[in-house]
Amino acid sequence: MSDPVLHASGVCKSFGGLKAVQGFGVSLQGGDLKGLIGPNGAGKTTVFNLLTGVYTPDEGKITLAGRSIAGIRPSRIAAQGMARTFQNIRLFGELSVLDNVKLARHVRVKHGMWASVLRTPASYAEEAEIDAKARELLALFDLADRAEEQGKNLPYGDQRRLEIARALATNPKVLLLDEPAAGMNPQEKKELRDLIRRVRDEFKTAILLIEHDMGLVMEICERITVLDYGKTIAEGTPQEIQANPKVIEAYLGTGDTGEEGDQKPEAARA
Amino acid sequence: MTEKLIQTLMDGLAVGSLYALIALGYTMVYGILKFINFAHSDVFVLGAWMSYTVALCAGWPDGQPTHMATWVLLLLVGIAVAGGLVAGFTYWRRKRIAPAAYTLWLVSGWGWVAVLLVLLARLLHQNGFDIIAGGVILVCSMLTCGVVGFALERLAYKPLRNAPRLNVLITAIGVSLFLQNLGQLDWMFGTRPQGMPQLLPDKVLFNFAGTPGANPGEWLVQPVRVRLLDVIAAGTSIALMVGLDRLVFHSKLGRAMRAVSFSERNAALMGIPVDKVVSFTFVLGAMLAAAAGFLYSQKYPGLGQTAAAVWVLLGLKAFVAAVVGGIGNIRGAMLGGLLIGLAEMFVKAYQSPSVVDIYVFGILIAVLLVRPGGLLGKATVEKV
Amino acid sequence: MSGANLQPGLHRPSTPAAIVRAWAPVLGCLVLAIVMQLVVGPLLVRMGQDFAAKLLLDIGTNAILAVSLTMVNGFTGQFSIGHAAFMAVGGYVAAGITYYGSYRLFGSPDLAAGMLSTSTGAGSGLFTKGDGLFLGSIFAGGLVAAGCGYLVGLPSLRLKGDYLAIVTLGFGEIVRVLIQTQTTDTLYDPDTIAQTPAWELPKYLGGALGFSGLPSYTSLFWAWLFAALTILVAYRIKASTYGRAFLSIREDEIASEAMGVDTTRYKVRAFTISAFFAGCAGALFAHTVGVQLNAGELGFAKSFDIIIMVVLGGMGSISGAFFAAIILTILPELLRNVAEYRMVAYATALILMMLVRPEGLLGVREIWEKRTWRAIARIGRRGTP
Amino acid sequence: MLEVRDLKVNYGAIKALHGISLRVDKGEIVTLIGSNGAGKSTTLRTISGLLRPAEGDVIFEGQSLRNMPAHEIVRLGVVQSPEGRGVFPNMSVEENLKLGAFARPASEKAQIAADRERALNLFPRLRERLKQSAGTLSGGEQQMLAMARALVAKPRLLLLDEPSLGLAPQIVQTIFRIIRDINAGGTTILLVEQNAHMALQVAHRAYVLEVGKITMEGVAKELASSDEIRKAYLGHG
Repeated sequence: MSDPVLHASGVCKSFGGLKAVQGFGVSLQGGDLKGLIGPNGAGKTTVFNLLTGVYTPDEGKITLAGRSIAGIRPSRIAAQGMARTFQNIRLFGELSVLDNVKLARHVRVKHGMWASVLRTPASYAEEAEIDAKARELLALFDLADRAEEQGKNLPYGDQRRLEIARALATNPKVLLLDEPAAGMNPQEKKELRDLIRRVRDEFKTAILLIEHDMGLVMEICERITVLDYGKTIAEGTPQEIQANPKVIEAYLGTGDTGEEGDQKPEAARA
Repeated sequence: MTEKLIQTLMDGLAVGSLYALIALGYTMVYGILKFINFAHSDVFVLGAWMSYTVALCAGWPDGQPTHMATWVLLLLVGIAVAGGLVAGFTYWRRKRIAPAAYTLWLVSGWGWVAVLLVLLARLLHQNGFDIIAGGVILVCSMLTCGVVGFALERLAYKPLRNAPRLNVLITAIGVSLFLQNLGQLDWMFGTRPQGMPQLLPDKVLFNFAGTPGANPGEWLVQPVRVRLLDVIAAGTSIALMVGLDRLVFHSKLGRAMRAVSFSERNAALMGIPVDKVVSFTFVLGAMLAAAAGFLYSQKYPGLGQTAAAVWVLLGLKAFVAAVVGGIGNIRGAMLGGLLIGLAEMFVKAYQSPSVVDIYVFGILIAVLLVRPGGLLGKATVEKV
Repeated sequence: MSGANLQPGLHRPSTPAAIVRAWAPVLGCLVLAIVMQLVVGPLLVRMGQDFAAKLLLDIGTNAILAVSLTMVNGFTGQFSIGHAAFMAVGGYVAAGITYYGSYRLFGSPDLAAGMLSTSTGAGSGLFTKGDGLFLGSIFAGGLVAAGCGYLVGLPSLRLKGDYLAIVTLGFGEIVRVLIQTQTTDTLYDPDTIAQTPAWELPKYLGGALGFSGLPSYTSLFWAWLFAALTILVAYRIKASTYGRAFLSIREDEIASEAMGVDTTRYKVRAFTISAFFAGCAGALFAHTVGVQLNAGELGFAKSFDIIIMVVLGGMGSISGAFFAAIILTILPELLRNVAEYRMVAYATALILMMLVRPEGLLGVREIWEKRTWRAIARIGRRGTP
Repeated sequence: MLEVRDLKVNYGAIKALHGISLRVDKGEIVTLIGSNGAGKSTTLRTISGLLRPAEGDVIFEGQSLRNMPAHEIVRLGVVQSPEGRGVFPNMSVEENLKLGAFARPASEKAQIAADRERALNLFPRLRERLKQSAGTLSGGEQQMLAMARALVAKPRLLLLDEPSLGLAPQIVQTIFRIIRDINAGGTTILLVEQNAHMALQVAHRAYVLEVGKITMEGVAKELASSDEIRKAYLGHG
């Protein structure tokens, strides 16, 4: 087996007294599609923030393509090949759809600012390349005809897709998607599912996905990690996860109020 | 040597307590709405000019009251009549009295109280109760600035409650420029600097330490002089601050203020009328600023025009005090105020009066870089 | 604005064509400045509108100030309220150089001057011997100001929004006081100046009384050359990948960082560039006819003036800032009769703008962009934006 | 007692609720369950006036709450214990409780004291910590405080938003037992929960919310044994 693109082990983070993430580990190879699920407040987004450098882990190792990235700033992690979307969409609202994607190419730009100001041939060449690449991505995401619109004026589903397109524009080795289906209707979700698969296949990107729509997660993820109270409580294929009593308990609760005479519900016993 | 040290210390505390009084207004508004009310220092200036106007109306020197005083009465009548019209109209159309009418009546009512206070001050002054009259003028100026604070919040800031902070900041700068330049108009206070009449008695209460010279009244080493005015000023500000502290930490209203400052949403769920609490905070801050303006104008009677750089700088320093103490933190504002006051006086006494500002702003930058939240404040981190 | 026809990135031009396209606008700036100097200026003077020529000069300086502040407040969304301090730094550095430099080189400060040295009227040519010195002093002023901008930008590593604004304000005040507390002497005796070592000369900058006796080098040519160049540079930054990086910081700093933009470095960079141009503007201002350089006048009141231009024009719009600079330079002259209401009106406009159209007249749009005109057409049709 | 009619709520461009209707009768515990992001909290916030509906209405005892500000809704007796507890961390437990009674007139002083006693009897742990600042309480204690604070407001309809969020299972049990006690004392409760089994145990009736729509409703006990619930949470499969 080849080396993993993203490898994390024993990652811990506390806020004050609260242990938000304890001993988290994950390993992704190019083309992997993994799910990260768990109830509200389980620490999923914190994991993303740790992986992308928004937070510095208290303990643990994170490597991206073999290089340690724990504790370096997010922009450098992004430059090394990690891209993400956000739970609450964070587009550049005033910028055009096209510019949103073009900005993401910035991290790959080689000419300096003075070259931009002097408009050297190199800067022309690179700007042309950025433009072409961005338009290509927009076409792939069905956003080409909205290229000139302002990001904030897009309908909600399109904003979610634009965020993914923008993340992809950085040429990531690893793509982290934070609840991409939130707020989408079933039709949009179906399209999103196909899109994520396509991205994985065409770009050979490793994808880690946080999602609450279990239907979606179970359908497209090869493996799933379940978090609860910051701890990994299960890891396995969708089938294994769905049958795992710990997972069911985490999601549906125990149903035990500690009072006699209460029948235990079906699911909790399964 | 010790004399100079103690004297500087006392001067610093006297000025510092005034800074603290102004800083409180900045901090309260920041604590609740998370924005810097740049116009606060202008309310402070307004407080000083208002005291001056009221004092002239009360017949202090035989000078001519500023133009402002003459049209205030007309305006009050106008507002009251307008309130009546609005009320009558809405009652006639919808069988209920519009909130606008209440607001107008409130403003007008407050104004009439102010007019009565002026008359009272005049009466007291004519009969020789100058100290009490000074107190009445203080109250009158505080009330008026309170109304101004109320109006500013309702008209300029409330519509921007959920706007980006930058917009609110710009609005605050706009309001500040508005007040400064409005005050300069001929029919307000005019562009000429004025001299504040002595409303509060001033004399040297007692001297201590120092080395007397050969003749009486002659000193080889200047003694520490305790002035009545300083005592009154510091006393008033400390009383107001203690009162505010009690209000905020030990009353129902104060609890509501703190609840709103933590979370408007959760406060509303407690049944707290958030808008009213916010308005009240503004009014309170404005009143404290007015008090500081009054006291300051007693200590330094030369009143510059309202847009004078001196005023703006004073306000800025109070603001620096609020930030240094930890903006949003009431006790921090008091600490910051005293700190800045002391720093200013020590630099003045031991180095040079002209470099005071370098130190004040230097402290600001240093504190912000080391503890971005201020001495008693907490730094906030944006959630991803 | 000469760069308006550039649509970068769409095609990759051949290398010679690219070089022409890269330098033609620069040439355009030069031509504009020459036209201002040799055609517009003399024409206005001949029509007896000396005053209008003077205004044109002020517009140039103010345009530089407004456009440069746009790079910080508009592009990156930081909020600087100490812009005038950079102007003061640039102005004093340049003034020191030309004043004492003229003495050292020519023996007196007022003999050498550019074409518009005689008021704003027509002169005889473009360059005289003082112009090289002047140009050097402008760059020196700009560079020193840029250094200060770098220093002021550094706190943006830790501070945001309001707090950063306060630091810029504090910095501005410190600069002002530092200049004002210098000795009030200005040396004017050629012999003394010749004998004073060069490193001691910066002590004598007039202090609180202001720096007087400066040569009036600033001509329409210089003012408009720098204004046009500032606009060109600002535009080229905005319309490049770096401009998008700046704007993304303003839009969402966290997302910007996650997309690989080193936000702190870019913020510092924005401050530095902006300060450079403000310094140049200060140098031009210092050498304008009828201006006495005084740090007291370059305090926060001046900073607020520039902010008003930026905010009214549009937060992030170069053309918006430019037009606001024009209007707000001319307006006070038109409003002479009601001068005392001018600032009241500005303040009211500022407040109303924030209540009704917080992004400013043009927002981030530029006047030459199609979408601006589409939006205007929409307003025309429906009466609402 | 409370009726929600065809409620639609948007956050900007996002449609959070696509028209939900539900009913709470006097004396009941009704629970609204569903996974994250289904719109449960949005529903509660709209009822308590923090959000304005785009369409639809909320009727409490015949009175429309649609355009009523949140603080007046509290005065009617619709009291919410917010998601994530929402205690005021810099204030003591005592002060937090006092805030709970903010909306009640001073004339009810004796009544307020009695309600406070009753709330403290339900949560004896709080009594030991009256002087402690709320921020130093454990998660479970904060939840207790939030509920006690809501009780001091003398609710006729108590809205509980995810009381089990982030709490250890044992504490969750205690909390739910107390919810039942509160209801036994005559307070009607609308309970929003992610912990479906727990919620279905204590509730009389339940609504299942999925992506802004109500997909199931019925008697809680019956829903508890249905497979649909599991599907709603863990996906089909």
